[in-house]
Amino acid sequence: MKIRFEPRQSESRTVVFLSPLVAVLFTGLFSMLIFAILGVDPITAVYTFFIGPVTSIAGWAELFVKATPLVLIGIGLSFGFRSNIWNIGAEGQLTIGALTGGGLALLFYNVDSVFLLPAMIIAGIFGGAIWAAIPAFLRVRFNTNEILTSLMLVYVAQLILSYLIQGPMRAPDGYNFPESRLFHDAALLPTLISETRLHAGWIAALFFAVIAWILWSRHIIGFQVKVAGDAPLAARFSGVREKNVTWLVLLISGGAAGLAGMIEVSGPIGQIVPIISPGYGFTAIIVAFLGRLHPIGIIFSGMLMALTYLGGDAAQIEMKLPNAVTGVFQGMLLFFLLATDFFVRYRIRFGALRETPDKESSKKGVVG
Amino acid sequence: MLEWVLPAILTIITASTPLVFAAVGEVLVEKSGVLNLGIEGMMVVGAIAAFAVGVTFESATLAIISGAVAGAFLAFIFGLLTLNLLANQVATGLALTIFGLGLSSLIGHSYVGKTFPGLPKLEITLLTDIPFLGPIIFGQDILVYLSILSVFGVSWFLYRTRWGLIVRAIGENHDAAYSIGYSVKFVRMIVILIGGALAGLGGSYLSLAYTPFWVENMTAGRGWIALALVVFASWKPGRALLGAYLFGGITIIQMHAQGFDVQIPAQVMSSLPYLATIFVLVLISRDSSRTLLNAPACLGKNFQPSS
Amino acid sequence: MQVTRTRLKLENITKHYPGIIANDSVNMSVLPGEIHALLGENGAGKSTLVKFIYGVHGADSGRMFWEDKEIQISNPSEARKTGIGMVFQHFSLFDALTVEENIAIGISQELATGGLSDKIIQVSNQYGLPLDPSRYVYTLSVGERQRIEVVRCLLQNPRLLIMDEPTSVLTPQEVEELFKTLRRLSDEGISILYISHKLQEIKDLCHKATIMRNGKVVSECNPDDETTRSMAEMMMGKDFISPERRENKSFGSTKLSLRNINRVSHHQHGVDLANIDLDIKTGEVVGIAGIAGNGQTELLEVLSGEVPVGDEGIILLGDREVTNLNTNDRRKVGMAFVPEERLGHGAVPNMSLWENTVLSAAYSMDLVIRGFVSKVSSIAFCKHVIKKFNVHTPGPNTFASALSGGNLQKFIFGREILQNPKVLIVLQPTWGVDAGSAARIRQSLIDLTENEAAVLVISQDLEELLEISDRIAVIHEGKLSPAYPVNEITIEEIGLLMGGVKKSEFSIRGTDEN
Amino acid sequence: KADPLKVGFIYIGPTGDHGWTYEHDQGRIAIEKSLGSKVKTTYVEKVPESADAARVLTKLASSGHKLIFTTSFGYMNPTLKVAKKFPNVKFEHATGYKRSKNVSTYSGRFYEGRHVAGLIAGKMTKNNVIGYVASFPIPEVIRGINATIIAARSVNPNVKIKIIWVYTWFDPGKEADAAKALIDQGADIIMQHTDSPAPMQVAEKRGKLAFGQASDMKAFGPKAQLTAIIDNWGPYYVQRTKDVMNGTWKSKDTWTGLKTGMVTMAPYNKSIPADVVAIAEKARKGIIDGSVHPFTGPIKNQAGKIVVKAGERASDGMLLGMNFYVEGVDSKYPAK
Ligand SMILES: Nc1ncnc2c1ncn2[C@@H]1O[C@H](COP(=O)(O)OP(=O)(O)OP(=O)(O)O)[C@@H](O)[C@H]1O
Ligand SMILES: Nc1ncnc2c1ncn2[C@@H]1O[C@H](COP(=O)(O)OP(=O)(O)OP(=O)(O)O)[C@@H](O)[C@H]1O
Ligand SMILES: [Mg+2]
Ligand SMILES: [Mg+2]
Repeated sequence: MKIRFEPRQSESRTVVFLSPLVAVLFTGLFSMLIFAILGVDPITAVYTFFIGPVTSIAGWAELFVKATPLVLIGIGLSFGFRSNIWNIGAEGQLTIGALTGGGLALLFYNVDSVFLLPAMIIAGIFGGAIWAAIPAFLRVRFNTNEILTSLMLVYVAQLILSYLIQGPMRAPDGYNFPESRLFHDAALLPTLISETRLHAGWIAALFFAVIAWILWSRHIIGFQVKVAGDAPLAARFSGVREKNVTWLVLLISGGAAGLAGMIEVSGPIGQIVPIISPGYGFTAIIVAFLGRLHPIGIIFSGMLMALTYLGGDAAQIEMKLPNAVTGVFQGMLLFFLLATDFFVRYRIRFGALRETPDKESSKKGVVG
Repeated sequence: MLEWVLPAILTIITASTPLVFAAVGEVLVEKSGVLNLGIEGMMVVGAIAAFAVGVTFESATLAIISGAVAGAFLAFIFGLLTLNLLANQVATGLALTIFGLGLSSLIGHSYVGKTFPGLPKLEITLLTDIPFLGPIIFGQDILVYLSILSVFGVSWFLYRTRWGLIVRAIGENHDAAYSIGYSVKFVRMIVILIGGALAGLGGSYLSLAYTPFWVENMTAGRGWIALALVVFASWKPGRALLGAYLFGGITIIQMHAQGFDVQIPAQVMSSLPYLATIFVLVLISRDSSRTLLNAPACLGKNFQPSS
Repeated sequence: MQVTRTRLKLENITKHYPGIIANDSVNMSVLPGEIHALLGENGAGKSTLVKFIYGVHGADSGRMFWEDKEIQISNPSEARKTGIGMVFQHFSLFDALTVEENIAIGISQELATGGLSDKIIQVSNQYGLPLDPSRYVYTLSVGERQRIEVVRCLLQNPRLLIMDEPTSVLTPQEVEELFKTLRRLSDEGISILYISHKLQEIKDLCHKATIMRNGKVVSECNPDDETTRSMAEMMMGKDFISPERRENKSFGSTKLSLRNINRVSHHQHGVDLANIDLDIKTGEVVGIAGIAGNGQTELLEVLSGEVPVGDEGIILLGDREVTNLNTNDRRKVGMAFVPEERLGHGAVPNMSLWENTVLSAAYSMDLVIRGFVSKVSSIAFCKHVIKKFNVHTPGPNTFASALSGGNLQKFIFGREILQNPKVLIVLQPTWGVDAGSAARIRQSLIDLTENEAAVLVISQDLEELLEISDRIAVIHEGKLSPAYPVNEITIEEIGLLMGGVKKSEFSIRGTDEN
Repeated sequence: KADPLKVGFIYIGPTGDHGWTYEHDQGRIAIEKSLGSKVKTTYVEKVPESADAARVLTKLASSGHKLIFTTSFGYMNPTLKVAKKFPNVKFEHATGYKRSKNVSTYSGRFYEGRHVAGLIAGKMTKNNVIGYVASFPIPEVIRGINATIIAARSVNPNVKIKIIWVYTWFDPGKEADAAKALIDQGADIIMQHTDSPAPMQVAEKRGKLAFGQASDMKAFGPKAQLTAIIDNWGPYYVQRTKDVMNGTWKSKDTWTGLKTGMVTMAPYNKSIPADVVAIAEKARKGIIDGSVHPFTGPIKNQAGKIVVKAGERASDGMLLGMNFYVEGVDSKYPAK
């Protein structure tokens, strides 16, 4: 029997939802194999990894805390990726956003005002956007590849953070250790569920997802960005200037990353520290693609990604597995997710094609 | 004053060699229209494989081969996913990096603290003694020569052979190449494997020669730099070599400047390689026609033959 | 001509695509030295059939005979070895490679090595297809590009040459050159399988025609014995209606004026526009003829507002200056445009048809309200277009890329015309579009002028221009000639203008100024 | 039989870094060795000093761990935050300065080791140039540099120190490059305050001398390693675990060095002449019995201003927050 793959005429809804489950299932099976080889009880291991972390409210709260920056940045990046603008420097934009947002908290250290937090949010978005504006400017003005510039600026941003945290931003009473003062309450994001760390940042992420979803599904801006990515000439034809799209998507993704940075420092961290993000800017790229560049998809892929980190903690604590296993595990999960994606767009057919009668062919009219 | 110049050049060569391997491999891969962001993963797996085999069998040759094979193995996963299952190349590459870092530290656990004697240097009496140029040209280890050879090899392959032409054509317009009768998948797979092997060699150089021991994460972001160098080089192997040496050069020179106590904040010095890369790139890309000509038109696009 | 053996014979070739039978038990044979036309509407299955012959893809069933022996060709390089060469409908060329490289990659290795560039020069001169082997393809005109494909085939000494719509992108002169080459090849005993939508050409060139409809061969004929109309009717299976023009039209006031348009092209090897002046009146169709690459693309871009008009240039819509309006604002005041590239410029391939209506009709048809796209209105408008312009498609949700070229062009025309523009500017309206659809498109342009609109048609197809235009101008190297009423200029004269000779010099042609 | 005491660790790096984290993990293993089935230890490695730290700590605390070691400075505030929520769990934070009822702090006086090393370096250098591969300009690292140069100049007034900041704790390649650059500029002794054995290896290969950092790096430089400043957490970890078992655990600050063995010196290389060993040993013993203090006045800063008066010793407060170079360091102070 012949096996063939056939493109689907439209994305299959069922498979869209089914494919992640299948991927998780496959990862589960493969991991069990690996666990068995490592001499660990596979069932417990898989439970520990995937279920254990979210068996309590606190667990869910932690999941959301971890997912917040991933979702925010992921959605921001999806704007660029849809329009073929490759911002891979979200990590740097996050860092600068944390510095500008958090810097405000330090600048107005003694101010106890309800306006401080909103001002920090704006400053964070602004900071990230500024940092993304550099690749945008270079691309628009000099046609410089934004992949490279945004990536290089990550390293520069981290050095700026390093400089500031060892100089101007350093806590005055902190024995010159490289960290800032702890933010006052007015500069901290409100907690959503007491006794957990779940903060308002998650709401911001969800809110951003809704905005993005509206933009994508109904708004002309989303439409234009998509057109610019799919067919640049057609975009021009519809009155869209490529430069404007470049600016728009880089500022959006930079702003989102900046907001994520600000949220990290004013939420779970509560001060500026030398390491604000363990690579959220990079991980979010995968999150964006796993979520198929769709806001709702990104919420789920962000949560799934977060779950693997929580599962990784649990595996180390409860099963004494080294952290390396988490990496392998994450890698496999991603591979399977990407692989099963195939079946969203293609169906497997066995045997030869069946013919579908064509309406026209029944008409008569042979001449000659 | 100048007595440090020669050693500095030697250091630049070592610092740049892993980048040369990885970047030139990626040039080849990207020329075929495939964007593999998983260099870091392939490098680090290459590093551990080479080191593990080197330590276990005490053979540099075996070690180098294993490094290349391991890189190619990871690349194979990438090829399978992106070529056959049409998975998104960007996401797959990033996943490859995560996977590679995890896998290498899993394998590497029992090799922490072990040492490897390093690679023998090619010493040719008389020749190596030529002042200045002698040690630079003749005193290197086999992988350094191999890295330079790989640049010329890839360059020759791409621009002087029929298969190279086919690779470039596929990167330029895979549909046309397919309709003329070339197997896009097959050619890309081969190229991806070679690119992986080269990244693996870059990793091997780290764990066998640069710093001959194994520690987790020892690639420390070099895969990303290599990736940037490809764009920097506007997809030309020779320029990738130049870029790698330039980047390595600025890194080393800023260290020397620190040593000489140039009165500039160290953070500024450390950011020089990155800023310089951006600066040079801006200069290059102002001439957009050349960049466009060299950039493979199908880069990052998956190929699905009609029917 | 040898007639004892067939060069190629197909028996019951059947090929399915999901949801469609592209080739349905096709039988046909081609004799040595025969120029054999393959006719059919867009989507009839012509390309599918020849791609099968060339080994690009297999068939589901059927047999193929080469010089009376059954053969199987599993890939193009086998086809080339057998003696089959093919020029694709969509060129299989690589922009960033040189002519020589492009040729080397499409021929066998033995041929490609050793003095290939000499061989190219030799063969190309021999057949009157001059080529510079070291040029990059992206610097070449469409005609030159096609020469590469032809030379690529000829280098292999093929015994069967397949040409899929080779002339749809060529100028009349280039077509004439090509025909000379093809006749010569035919005289040398080479068979040619020739696909075209230009029925007159087929009459001029071909010895035999096989006509396909919906994947089936519906008839065979000798083009000499047929009229273009009769062949069109065989293709369509129904009456062919050619566009009708009102005679003695009266024109209104000036609707569109271009004054002193100068514009440096931002395309890599584009042509700069120089001092272009033109007036078009209400009710008038003005045609601009010209060899591709003489500034047509640049002109459309300037008119549509995709790139700004250069210094001093003025564009007037009636009395209103629109020079500084952007594309959408120009649409708002009543202009509409059809670019030459359908997929990727006039339409987004991976978007549904209804989304594609938003592309240009967003504001004029109120498809976007306060920044939000109204799906309901868009679908309604899309359905209207599909119905009014007889677009063959399952519905508004189909991707633009799933439409055949002719259908997509009808869709794009419908979308623009149904916005009731006061001025419509179109570039190459019927490239690769089958005779029936082309007629319908031309008719729609003429109809538009009856609704008080002005139409500017920029085309390489002189017959088309003569058929629908009231006045014709010629663009050459970015300069526009005056527009002459159609009845005051001949095809030959237009041809000379296209070659850069000024009309005042027609009488002293011999001095050979250009 | 009582349930075993669960002791948790969070590490900044992988246990296989052969540096900082590796030594903490040795401490953990020491607990297991010495207390056997009475304890169960757990570790989570590669925990970033970001929002993740508090999560992992909470997870450890809520899964029955009664004593938790948080082994990097960046865990300070997360430790305090989590400790507040788990009053019954004891926390031990390394290298910080904030304590609470259930949070102790501890750190090694590594500068004491630097002092010994500095003396050896001053004596052993032929070019009078010490090369220093430095990570980040934080007090801990500055203190090490200052201790080294003060000691070295006390035995060799001509000695100079060259510093290269690599802005990473861990990038073997970069560390090696820095070491090479230093050697190329005339350094014949390499000191490092980064975690990988790369600089040691470079020194070995180039026939230069070096000091191991955090752990004994003899394997990477059998000839080069003069001695190493070893972080020896085992005894402290075992003691604190016992304290918890006995109910005698109290929050306190521990900052000790050679005296308690939290800092130890690796065996001196045989190549060191006896007189130099004698100087080193004298200093080491002096530090242990309190007669020697590495920061004894007069100490001037780079501007030549006295910061510690003659005969006085620098206060712990000054040491803890040290943010200036002493006289003898020619480089410009990096931060600011
Ligand atoms: N790769 C493909 N996958 C699915 N359907 C296809 C594919 N190629 C062609 N078809 C369908 O097969 C039919 C025949 O297409 P074909 O390209 O042979 O037409 P054609 O006669 O060459 O048309 P045109 O005149 O427009 O070039 C069409 O309905 C088309 O939609
Ligand atoms: N992969 C595919 N899947 C579905 N349909 C396809 C595919 N490839 C081509 N087709 C369809 O095949 C038909 C003919 O394709 P082809 O490329 O031969 O000519 P075309 O560009 O559509 O027509 P024209 O030459 O008239 O402009 C079109 O309907 C096209 O949409
Ligand atoms: Mg066709
Ligand atoms: Mg066609």
